[in-house]
Amino acid sequence: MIDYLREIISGTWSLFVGLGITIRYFFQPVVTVQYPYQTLPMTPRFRGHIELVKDEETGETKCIVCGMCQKACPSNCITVNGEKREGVKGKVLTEYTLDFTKCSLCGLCVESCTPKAITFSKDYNLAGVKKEAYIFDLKKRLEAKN
Amino acid sequence: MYVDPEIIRLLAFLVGVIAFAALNAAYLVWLERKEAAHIQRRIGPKEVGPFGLFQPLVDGIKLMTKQLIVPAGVDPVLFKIAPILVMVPAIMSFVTIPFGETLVARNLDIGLLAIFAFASVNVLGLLLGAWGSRNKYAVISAARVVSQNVAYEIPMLVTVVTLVMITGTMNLHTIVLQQQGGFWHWNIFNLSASPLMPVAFLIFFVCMLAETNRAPFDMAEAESELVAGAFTEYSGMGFGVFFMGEYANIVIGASMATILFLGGWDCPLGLFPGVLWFLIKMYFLIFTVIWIRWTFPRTTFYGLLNLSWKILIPISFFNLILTSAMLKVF
Amino acid sequence: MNCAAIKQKLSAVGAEAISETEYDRKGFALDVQVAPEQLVAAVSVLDAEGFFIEAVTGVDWLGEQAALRKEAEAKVAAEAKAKADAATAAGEEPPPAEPVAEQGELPEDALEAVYDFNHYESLCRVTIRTRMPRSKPEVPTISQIYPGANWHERETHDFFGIKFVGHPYLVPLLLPEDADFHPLLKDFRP
Amino acid sequence: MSAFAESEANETFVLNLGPQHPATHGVLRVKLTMDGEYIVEAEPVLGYIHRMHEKMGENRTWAQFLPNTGRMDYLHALAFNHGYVSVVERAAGIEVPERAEYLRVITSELNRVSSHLLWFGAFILDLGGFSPLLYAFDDREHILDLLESVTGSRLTYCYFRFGGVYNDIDDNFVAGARAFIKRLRDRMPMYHNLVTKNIILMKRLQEVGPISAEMCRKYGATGPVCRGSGINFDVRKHEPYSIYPEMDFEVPVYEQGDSMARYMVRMDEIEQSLRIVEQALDKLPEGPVMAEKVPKIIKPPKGDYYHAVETARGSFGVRVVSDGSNTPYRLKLRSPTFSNLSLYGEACRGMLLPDALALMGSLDLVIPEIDR
Repeated sequence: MIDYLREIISGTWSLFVGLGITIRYFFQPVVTVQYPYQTLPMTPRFRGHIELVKDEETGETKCIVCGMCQKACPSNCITVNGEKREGVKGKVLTEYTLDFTKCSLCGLCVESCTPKAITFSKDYNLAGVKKEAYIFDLKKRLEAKN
Repeated sequence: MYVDPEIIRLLAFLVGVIAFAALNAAYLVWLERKEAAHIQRRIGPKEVGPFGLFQPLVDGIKLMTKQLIVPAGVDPVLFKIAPILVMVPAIMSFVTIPFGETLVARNLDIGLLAIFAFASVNVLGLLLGAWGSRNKYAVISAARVVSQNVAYEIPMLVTVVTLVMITGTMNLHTIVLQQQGGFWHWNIFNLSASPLMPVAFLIFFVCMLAETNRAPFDMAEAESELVAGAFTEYSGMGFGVFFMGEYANIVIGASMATILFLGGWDCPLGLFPGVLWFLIKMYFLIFTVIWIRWTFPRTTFYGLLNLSWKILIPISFFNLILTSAMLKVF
Repeated sequence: MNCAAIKQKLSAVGAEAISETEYDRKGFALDVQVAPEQLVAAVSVLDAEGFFIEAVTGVDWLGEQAALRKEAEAKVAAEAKAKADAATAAGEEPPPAEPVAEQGELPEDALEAVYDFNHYESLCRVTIRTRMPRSKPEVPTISQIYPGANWHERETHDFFGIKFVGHPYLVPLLLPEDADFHPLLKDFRP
Repeated sequence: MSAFAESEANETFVLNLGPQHPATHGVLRVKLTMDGEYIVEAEPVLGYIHRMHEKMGENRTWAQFLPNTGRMDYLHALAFNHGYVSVVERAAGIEVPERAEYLRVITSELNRVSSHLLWFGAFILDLGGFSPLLYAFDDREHILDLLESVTGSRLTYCYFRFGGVYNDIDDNFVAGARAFIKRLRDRMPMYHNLVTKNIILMKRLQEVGPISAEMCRKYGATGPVCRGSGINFDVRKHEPYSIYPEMDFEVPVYEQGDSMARYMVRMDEIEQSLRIVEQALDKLPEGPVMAEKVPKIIKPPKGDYYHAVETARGSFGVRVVSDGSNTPYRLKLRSPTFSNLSLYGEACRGMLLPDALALMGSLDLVIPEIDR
């Protein structure tokens, strides 16, 4: 009988304790970020989709068309093409396509790049209605930036 | 042409009551969302109007423009009648609730009985809707609703009987009048009648939660178990009416607790009684109901049966016996 | 309970080969090779010792026999070449090349079922392997000893087509209900 | 009358719980044969998000498989990373610098806390309590922010590499981790007051869904499920890997075997993980985070290798068979919840639906890891 009453009282008390906790939070300020109006800065290491890096001296890409990124990619979403040109040492980049629909943002390509010609963008507001919009021509993007 | 002013008064009250019930149902959804959000440290609805105040309006329009799907295989009559059976009794109950000294549509001598009779129809509506929609989850929900009904009605009515013994009347208006003059006159603190009155209030409140299918007793809906329970097959306004009925029932339950235990329109300090006090008390109770929902996990229906038969019923009977003994002695 | 005792008990039921492996190098302590017929007996020993089942899986050794033969042939050829070289170096006439022995048809490649067992108290992971011909991949089920093997065997059946004889419910688990292909076989082409 | 009183066999009905159901957390389907609300038989149906990771592994180089590991158990991705890099390091004989091992343990223990927090919220959500989920997410967000600042990602980290880790941590991370430990320690009593000691929760979990130690053994259950049944088995203690032998922590074990025991094991593990992180931060040595002599193309010698790690849900083992080439010959992923879920059919027989769902929640299912 005593156990019975004790359980009722302790049980009821536990319920009031719970209510006390939630009401305390009720009067505390909210912690959420109101996304479209407020945004958080991206951390420097954020792994967005990749983009080509501009060489500060020449203003051109640093890519030497070695194809290491293409080989490192587990999902085969990078296509790199280059050609030999007169008077230029090494190959010249003609195409750098990222099929972002297949990319899993693992970053193995960036790691494999010896000349550090690709980097992660901090772009995360990616939404669209067409698949084609996500086949990025990174070379054009770089040129558009210039 | 002579028209009885009583009829005009009744009609005005009817319109008022329906408007009150619908407005409450709509804005309690807003309150629920806002309160839940703040308990969880979010903001909640904020896009439509200031503080999201027009959100219920938009929701209502959305629900009304949606197609009313009547799935193949359901019992068409039961399926359609069920939401109405939940909503209409709730509105009917408002007729006899005294919001203020003079603010009552029809003061019945058996007001208490009428309200509890109407309140039980709610269960019938849920049962019919669940059964009629021929969905396995809904059928399980129907079984739960009935077992839940058995569980809470007894302690609730025993508590009310205790109260009727003290007051000696079933007229809600008279019950409130007896409690006038400050919070120490309220039934919840009427310790000379029975020292267990605060406990009786708790029992009544718990049973009210169960009656209105609110958490932690929302086994009929139990979205993490039964998807949406009785409402699984309902769409558009069919679901909307169920929803509004649920909130209307909460308003009834909170009003009843206010009238029976908290002195109705009486001011706690005995000054300036009025409808405002009634509303403050009622909305505070509704706030508590929502607060409870966003705090506790759900019980199981056998948990509710255990609670009812092992704890609530013995205590309420004990209270009944104690009260009658004290009435006899003093 | 120690690994040596288990080793003895397993060899008592007729395991074909048991080797203690270096744990740090391989990650398991006992590597047991049994014939399909002895499997149930060997697993019963582990059950009696309180092991729990970690996983059941398979390995397809398609092309193993060909590779082995190639290796052997290369070895023979290398030996012959070494001999010839030695002879030339010694100024002798190189001996005539021996005719390559007819080796007949390749023995059939095998499918291997691999069972991993582990013990809750002591560190002794036992790997039991059993081989069966690819054309008739059948091995008795152990789901009556370890009910947990039920799903693992179904999964292995999905992926390799190994039939666990006596299994109560050998229908696809992870693959679609009507799957009749076995994706982890090396000759599987989607 | 005859329509109602048929033979007994017809009184059961089949309820398809899932594949889209709020309580199955993903796409698990459980075919329940019910007698009223009692479960006569439960048969989990798997494979709705089966992706054949094992075959993918055979078609990729050893390094290319790395991103896949985080996509099996997305809640404790780093432990799966850890298991895979460890087995390849074992096979190829790659030494890992000490600092890298410390970073692995720090990040994967933080990840374990985040996984347990999410489980906590989702479990209470299964039981019908809403707010604890959001509180747990609030705390978890801090871990995700910390891990994002190191790994660059919030869910599928892919942070470990053969021979070390991808990035070094900075002082901000250390300070942030310490602040987080303090914060969570302050919050734990709140969780216990709000949830653990709540009478409703106790009634729902105590003596519900018992799993015996023998059943765990027969089904190969590991992790909190077996530790809630009185079996003291934790891979971190049992076959120590990385720097766990140097850490001072306890393995919480509860004897009851009911849902409450599993709940308590996980809640206690949060504190133990915080202890490990704290110690590792104290002892963190200087040095490189990547071994110097890691070949660009990894070709482990022939043979097969096994390595197990303790994830938030139990023992995750990887068996690789190498034929000496640059791709795995065979890659077996032994996921813990696959075994843990396999006992569900037996465990929930004769239970009521709400209790069976509480039991399912207490198993802490992550469907992609079961289906792989």
